[in-house]
Amino acid sequence: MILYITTIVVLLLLAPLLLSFIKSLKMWLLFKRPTSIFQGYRNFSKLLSKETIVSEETSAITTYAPFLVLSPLLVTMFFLPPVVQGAFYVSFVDAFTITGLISLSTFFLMLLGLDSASAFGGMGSSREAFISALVEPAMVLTVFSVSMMAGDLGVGQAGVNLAAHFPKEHMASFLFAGISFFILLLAENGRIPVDNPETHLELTMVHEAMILDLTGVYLAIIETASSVKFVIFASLFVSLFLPFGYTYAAPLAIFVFIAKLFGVAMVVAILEVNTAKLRLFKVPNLLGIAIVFAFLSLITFYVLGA
Amino acid sequence: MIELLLLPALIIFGLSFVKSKKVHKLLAFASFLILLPTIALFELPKPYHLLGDYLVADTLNVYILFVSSIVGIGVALALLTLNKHVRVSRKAYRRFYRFFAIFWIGLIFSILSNNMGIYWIGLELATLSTVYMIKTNHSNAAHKEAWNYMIVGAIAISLILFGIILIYASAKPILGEDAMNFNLLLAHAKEIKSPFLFEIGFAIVSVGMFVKMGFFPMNLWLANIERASFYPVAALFSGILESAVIVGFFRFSKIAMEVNYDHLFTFVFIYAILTIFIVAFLIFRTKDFMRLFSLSGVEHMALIALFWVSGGTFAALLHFGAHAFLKPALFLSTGVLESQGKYKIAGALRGYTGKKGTLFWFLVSLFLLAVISLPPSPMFFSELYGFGAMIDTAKSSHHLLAMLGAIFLLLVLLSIIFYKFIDVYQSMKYEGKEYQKKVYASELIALMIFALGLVGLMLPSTLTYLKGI
Amino acid sequence: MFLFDTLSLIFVALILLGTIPNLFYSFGYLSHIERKRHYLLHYFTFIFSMLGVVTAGNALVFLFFWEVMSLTSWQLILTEVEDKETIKAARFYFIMTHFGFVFLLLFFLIATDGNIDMHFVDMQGIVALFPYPTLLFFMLVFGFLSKAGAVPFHVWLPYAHPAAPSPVSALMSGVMLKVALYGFARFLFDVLYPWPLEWGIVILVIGSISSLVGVLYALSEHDIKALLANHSIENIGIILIGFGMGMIFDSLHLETLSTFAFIAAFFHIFNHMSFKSLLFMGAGSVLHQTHTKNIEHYGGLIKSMPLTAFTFLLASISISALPPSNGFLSEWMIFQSMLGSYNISDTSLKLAIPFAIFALAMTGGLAIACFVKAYGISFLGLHRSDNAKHAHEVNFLMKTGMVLMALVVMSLMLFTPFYIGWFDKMLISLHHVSVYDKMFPDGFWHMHSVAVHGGVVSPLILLASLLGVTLLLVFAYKVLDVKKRVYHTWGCGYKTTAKTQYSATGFAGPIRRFFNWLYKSDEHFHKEKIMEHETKFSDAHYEVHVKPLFETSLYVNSKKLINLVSYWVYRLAHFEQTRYAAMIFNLMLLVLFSYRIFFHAFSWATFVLESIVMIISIKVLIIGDKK
Amino acid sequence: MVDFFIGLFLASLITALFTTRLYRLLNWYAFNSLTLGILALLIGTKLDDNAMLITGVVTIIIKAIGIPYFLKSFSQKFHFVRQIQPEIKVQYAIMLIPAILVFTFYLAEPITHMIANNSNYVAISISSLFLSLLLMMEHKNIAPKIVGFLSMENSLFLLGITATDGMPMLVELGIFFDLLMAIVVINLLFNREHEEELNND
Repeated sequence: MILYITTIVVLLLLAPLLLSFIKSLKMWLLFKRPTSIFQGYRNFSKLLSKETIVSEETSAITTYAPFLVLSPLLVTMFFLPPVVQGAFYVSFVDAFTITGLISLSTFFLMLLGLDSASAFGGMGSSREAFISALVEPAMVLTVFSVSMMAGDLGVGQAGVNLAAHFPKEHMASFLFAGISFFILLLAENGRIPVDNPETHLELTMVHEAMILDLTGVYLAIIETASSVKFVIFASLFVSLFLPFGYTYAAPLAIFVFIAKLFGVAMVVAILEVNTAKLRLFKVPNLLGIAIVFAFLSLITFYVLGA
Repeated sequence: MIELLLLPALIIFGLSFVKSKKVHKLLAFASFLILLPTIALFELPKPYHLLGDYLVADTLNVYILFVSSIVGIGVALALLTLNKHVRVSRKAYRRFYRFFAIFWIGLIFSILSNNMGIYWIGLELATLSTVYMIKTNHSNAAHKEAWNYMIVGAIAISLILFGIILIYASAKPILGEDAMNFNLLLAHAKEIKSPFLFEIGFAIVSVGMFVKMGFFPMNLWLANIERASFYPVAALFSGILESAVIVGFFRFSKIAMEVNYDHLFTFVFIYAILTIFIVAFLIFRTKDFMRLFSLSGVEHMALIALFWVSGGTFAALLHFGAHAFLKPALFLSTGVLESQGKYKIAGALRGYTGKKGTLFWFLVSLFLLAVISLPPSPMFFSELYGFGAMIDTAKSSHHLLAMLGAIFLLLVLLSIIFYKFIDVYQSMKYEGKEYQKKVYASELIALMIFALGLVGLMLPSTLTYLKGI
Repeated sequence: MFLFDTLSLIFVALILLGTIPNLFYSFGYLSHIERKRHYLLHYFTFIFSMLGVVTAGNALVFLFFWEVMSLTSWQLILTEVEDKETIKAARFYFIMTHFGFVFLLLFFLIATDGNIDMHFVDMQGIVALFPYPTLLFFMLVFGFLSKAGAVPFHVWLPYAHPAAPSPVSALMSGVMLKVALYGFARFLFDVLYPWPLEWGIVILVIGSISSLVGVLYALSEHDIKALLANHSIENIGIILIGFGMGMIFDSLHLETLSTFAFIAAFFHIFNHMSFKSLLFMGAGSVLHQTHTKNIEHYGGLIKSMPLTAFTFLLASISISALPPSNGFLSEWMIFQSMLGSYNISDTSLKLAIPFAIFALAMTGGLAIACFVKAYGISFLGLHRSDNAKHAHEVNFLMKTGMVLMALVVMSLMLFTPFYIGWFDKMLISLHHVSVYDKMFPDGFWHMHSVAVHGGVVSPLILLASLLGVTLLLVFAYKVLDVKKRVYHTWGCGYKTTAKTQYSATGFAGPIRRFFNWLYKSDEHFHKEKIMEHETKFSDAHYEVHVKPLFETSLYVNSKKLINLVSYWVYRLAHFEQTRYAAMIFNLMLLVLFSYRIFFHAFSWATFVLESIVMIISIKVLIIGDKK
Repeated sequence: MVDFFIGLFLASLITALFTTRLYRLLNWYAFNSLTLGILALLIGTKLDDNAMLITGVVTIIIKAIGIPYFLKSFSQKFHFVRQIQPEIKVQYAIMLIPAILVFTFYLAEPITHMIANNSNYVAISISSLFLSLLLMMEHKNIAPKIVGFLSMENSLFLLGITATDGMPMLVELGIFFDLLMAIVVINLLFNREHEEELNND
C-alpha cells in the first residue's frame, strides 16, 4: 500500500518534469540553449500565484470544467499497473474504464474550448474532436488485443501478467499493438506530428487553442492535466509493452521504471525533432496507421494466433 | 314474406309517379321501409323458403340483404340534399326513385335466389335499372358513360348467363331441370360427369362477374361511370350492386370448390393479383376522389373474392360488410367534399367548422383511414383473417414459396394503395386553403348510419353470426 | 389475450419510466400546441397502445395495438403542421411503418397458420414445421427493425422525429423504438428459438452498420432533433450489436456469455430510453424558447436555461458512453461480451467481431465529437441569434419532467445491479442461465464480466472517486482564494461577437471532410469579394448539405420505379375506354385457353401456341396499328 | 336437320360480321333469330317439350320480328348512321373467324370424352359467342353494338336450346322479360340523346 501511494506521488511529481525534459532535450538536439528541466515546476508555481482572468462570455462550464478535466486523469493515476512486484494495485478497473476516463477529460476540455466564444477555442475543439474520434477505435482495438495477450482486461492485472509471462508466442500482434499504442501516445498528448505544443499559430494549434483564454490557476490545472496525461500514457506503454525490470527490489524497480519513462520521453523528443507537424487533414493518415496496426494486431491474434 | 319484401319497392315505384313538390321527401322516407322486412327476415328460421325452392333465405344472403338495405337507407337520406350540391331536376329525382324501386326488386331476387336463372334475372334487372340512374345527371359524360355501362354491363351479364347455361348443361344429366338450384348443385357437385364443362362454365361466369366488378382488365369503366354520375348512384353501385354480384360469386365458387378446388383457387388467385396489381398502380396515379374510391372498391372486391376462395368465409363476409358501409359513405362524403371546389384534394377536409362540420370531417377521416385497414376498422380484422386463410391454403399447396411470394406481392401492392390514401388524407387535412364550407344534417345522419353499421359489424354477436355462416 | 411475464413487465416498466416524466413535460408543453384535443387524444392512446403491444398475449391483439401505435404516432407527428416537410415526414413515417407491418403480418400469419388469436407459445410448434425458418427470421428483421430504425430502414427517423412535438419525439425515440425491439426479442425467444449462427451474425452486422451510419449522419446534422434522431439509429445499432452477440453465443452454446450479452443489450435499451428522452426534452425546451431547430441559431443558452443545460449535459455524457454514466456501463458490457469471442473457433466470426468492435469504438469516438458539438454550439458561447438571446428557462412542469427523467438516468447509473438482476430474471424466464452471481460475486460494488479474462468495473467507486477528486480540487481552489477578474475573450484584438465563434458546420468540418466519400456533401459557398480579392470579402455565406445516401439509393429509386410502372399501367388501362369489347374478347380467349391448357392435359407446345395466339390477338385487336 | 339450322345460324352470324349497312345487319340478325326459333321448334317437337315450343314461338315473334323492327324504327327516329364500316380489316377477319372456330372446337374437345352428345353444340355456341363479341368490337357506332349484344343473347339461347335441351320455363321467360326491359332502356337512352340534341339546337 505504501508502495502504491509512493508510486502515485512519484509519478505525479514526475509529470511536469517529463514534459520539460522533452522540451529541453529537443532544444539541445536543435543546438539551442536548453531550458531547465524544472521549468514545468516553475511555471506551475508562477501560475498558482497569478490572478485568474475569466472571460465575460463564459459560463459555469469554464468555472468547473478545468477541475473536471484534471480529476478523471488523477483518478486514472490510481488505476495504473504496479511498478514493483508485490505492490498493491487496483484490480477492479479495466482498460475500457481508463479509455473512458481519458475521453471524459477530453470531453470537458473540448467544452471548455467552446465556452469562451472565441474562434480559437472552437477551432481547437473541432480539431480535437476530429482527432480523438479517430483515436478512440485504435485505442479500443489495441486495448482489446493487449488484454487478450495479457489474459486479463484489468489494467493492473494485465501489467502483472505481462511482466510475469511475456507473450513470446504472440510477438507479431504484440508488436503491432505496441506500434499502435505509441502512435496513440503521440496523438493523445498532442505531440508532433499530430500537434505542436509549443506553437500558438492558429493554423497548427489544437490543444493550445482550446485553452487560449485560460490563465492563472485554471491554466495551471490544465497544464498539469496534460502532463499527467503524458505520464499515464507513458507508464501504460512502459508497463504493458516494456514489461521488464518489474521483479527487482522496490527502489531499483522504481528507478528502472522511471528510467523507462525517460526513455519514452527521449524517443518522443527525438521523433519530434526529426519530423514535421502534419497538416490536420494528413493526421488521419497517421491515425489510420494506428487503427490498421491495432486491427492487424487483433486479427493476427484472433485468426493466426501469432 | 316475399310480398312484404317487395312492398316498399312497389310503394316507391308508385309514389314516384306523383307529381307533388313534397314527394321527394316522402320518397326518401318510403325507402326507409326496405329495412323492416329484412329485419323480419332475420327472425325467421333459416333456411326459409320464400318462394318454393327459387328464393331461399339463409344466413348468408340475409346478412347481405340486411347490409344492402342499410346502405340503401343511407343513400336515400343523402339524396334529400342532392340538389344542394348539384343541379338536378325534380323530374330526374322521381325517375331516380322509380328506377331505384326496380333496382331494389332485382336486388332482392338476385340476393335471395337459390336458382341460377333467378339470380341472373334479378341481376340483369338491377343492372338495367342502374343504367338509367346514371342518366339522372345531364352531362355529356354521363350520357356517354350510360351507354358504356349499358354495353359493357350487357356483355358481362350475357357472359354470366352463358356460363350459367354451361353449368346447367354439365349438371343436367344428373339433376335434370333442378340443375339450376344452387343448393342441390352444391350437394351433387362431386357427381358432375364433365367437370371440364362445368369449369368452362364457371370460368365464363366468373369472367362476367369480374368484368362487372371492374377486375382486370376492365378496371376503369366503373370508375368512369361513377365519376360521371351523381354521387348517390356511385354509392349504390359500390355499396349494393356489387354485393349482388359478389353473392353470386360466393355461390358459384362454392360449387366450384367442390368440383376442383385447386383449379378454382389458382384461377381466382392469379386473376385477383393481376387485378390488384393494375388497380394499385392506377390508384397511385388518380387525382380525384371518385376514381380513387371506386378503384379501391375494385381492390376490395378482389380481396373479398380472394378471401372467399381461400376458405376465409368469415374474413370475406366481414370485409364485405365493412366495404359495403365504407364505400357508400365515402362516395356520399365525396359529394359533399366536391360540391365546392371540384377535383381539389388539397384542403378538401378543411373549413368545416361548427358541430356539424367537425363531426363531418371527423367521420370522413375515420372512413378514409378505415378503408385502408387501420385498426379499429373491421377491415383490419378481416384482412388479418383473410390473409391468414390464404397463408393456410399456401401451406397446404405444393408451391409454398411461390404462393408466399405472391401473397407478399399482394401486400406490397396494398401498401402502394395505403401510401396513396395516406397522401390523399394528409393533403385533404393539412394542405390547401381553408374557407368556409357547409354540410347538411341529412348527409351527416347518413354518414352516422354507416358509421354505426361499421360499429355494429364489430359487435361480438355480429361476429359470431358471421362465423356461423 | 394478455400476457404478463417478466419480459413484458420489464417493458411495461420501461414504458412507465419513459412516460411518467414525459407526462409532466407534455403538460408543460401543452400551451405551445394549438390542437390540444387532437394532441391529448392521440398522446394517451399512443401510450396506451404501447402498453398494449408489450402485454399482448396473441398475435391479433399484438397487431391491433401495433397498428394503433403507428396510427397515433403518425397523427401525433401531424399535430403541428407548419410546412410541407412535416406532411412529407409524416407520410414517409407511416408508409415505412406500414412496410414493416406487412412483414409482421406475414410472419404472424405463417407462424399461426391463420389462427391469429393463438397464444405465442403455441406458435413455436407451427414454426418448427415450417420449412424455411430463415424466411421468418427475415420477416422479423424487416418488420421490427424497420420500426426500430436499423440501417437500411432508418431513413424515416431523421424526418419523423423532428417533425413531431418534442414530448412525442421523446416518446417515439425513447420508448417506441424499444417497443419494436421488444417485439423482436419476444418472437425470437418465444417462437423462433433455436437460432442458427448466421442469424446472430446478420444482427451483429446490421447493428455495426447502423451504429456507424447513425453517428456519421448525426455529425453532419444541424437540426438538433434530427441529430438526436440519428443518434437513435446509432444506439439501436449498439443494442443490436449486443443482441447479435447474445444470439451468436447462444448458437455456440456459450450460455453465460449469451445471457451477459443480452443483459447488455437490454440495459442499453433502458439507458437509451432514459438519456434519449432527456435529450429530446432538453431539445424541446430549447426549441420552445427559441422557435428554431437549427443549432446554428442557439448559443449561450446555459446562461438563461441552466437547468435544461445541466440535464442536457448529463444526458450527453451518458450517451457519449463516458464513465461513470449508465451509457458507459452498458457499452462496457457490450465490449466485454465481445471479448468473450476469444474462444470461438469459427473464422467468419473471428473476422466479423473485430469489425463490430471497430464499429462500436469508432461510434463511441464520433458520438463524443457529436455531443461536444451539440452541447457546445447550443449551450455555450455567445447567443447566435436574437431568439436565443430572449430565451429563458421553461415552465415548472417541463422542468419537472426533465428533472424526473434525469433522476431516471441517475437511477440507472446508481442502481445498475438492481436493473441487471431484473434482466437476469427475465432471461431465466426465457430459458437462459443466470449470470447475476457471476457478475456480482462480491456485492454490488464491482461488476465483473463473465468473459474469460474479462474485466471489472465499479461504477459506484468510480463515481465516488471522480466526485471526491473533483470536490477536493474545487475545495483546494477555494482555499487558495484566487483573485478573479472578468474580462473579454481575446479575439486577436478584434471584438468577440457571435459571428466570430465556431459554427456547428465548422465544428464538424474536419470529420465531414474525412468522411466525404459517404456524405457526398453539396457545398454552397458565396462571398462578397472586395475589389476582386480572393481573400478579402465583406460578407460570406457557407452552406453544406449532406446527400442522404440510403434515401437516394433505396427509397427515391423505388418511388421512381413505382411511378414508371404506374405510368405504363395507366396508359394500358386506357385502352379499355375505346376497346372494351376487344378486351373482353381477349380476356375470354385467355381464360378459356388457359383453362384448357393448364387444367386439362398440359403440354408446352400448346402453351407456346397460346402465348403466340394471345400476343397476336392483343396486338391486332387491342393495340392496333400505329397511326 | 338440326345441324343444318345450326349451320345456318352460324353462317348468318358470320355474314353479319362483314356487313357494312345497318339495315342489312338487322336483317341478318332477324334471320339469325329466325333460325334460332326454328331450331327451338324442331328440338321441341323432337323432345315433345312444350316449353321449348313456346320458347321457339316467342323467339320468332320477339327476336326475329319485334326487335329488328324496333331497332329499325329507332334508327329512323333518331337518325342513326347507317354506314357501318367494320374497324377490323377484312384480311384479319377472314383469318380470325376460322381461328375462333378451330379454337372453340379444340376447347370443347375434352367435353366429348365426358359426355357423348351435344358437345359440338357447346363448341358452336361458344364460337358464336366469340363471333358476337367480334361483331361488337369491330364497330364504333352504338347500333351495331346493340346488335352484337343481341346476337350474344342469341348465341346463349342457342346453347340453352341445343346443348341443354332447354332451360326451365321460368328462367327463359325471365330472360325474355329482361330483354324487353333492355330494349326499353335503350329506347330511353336514345330518347335522351334525341332530346338533348333538340335542346342543343
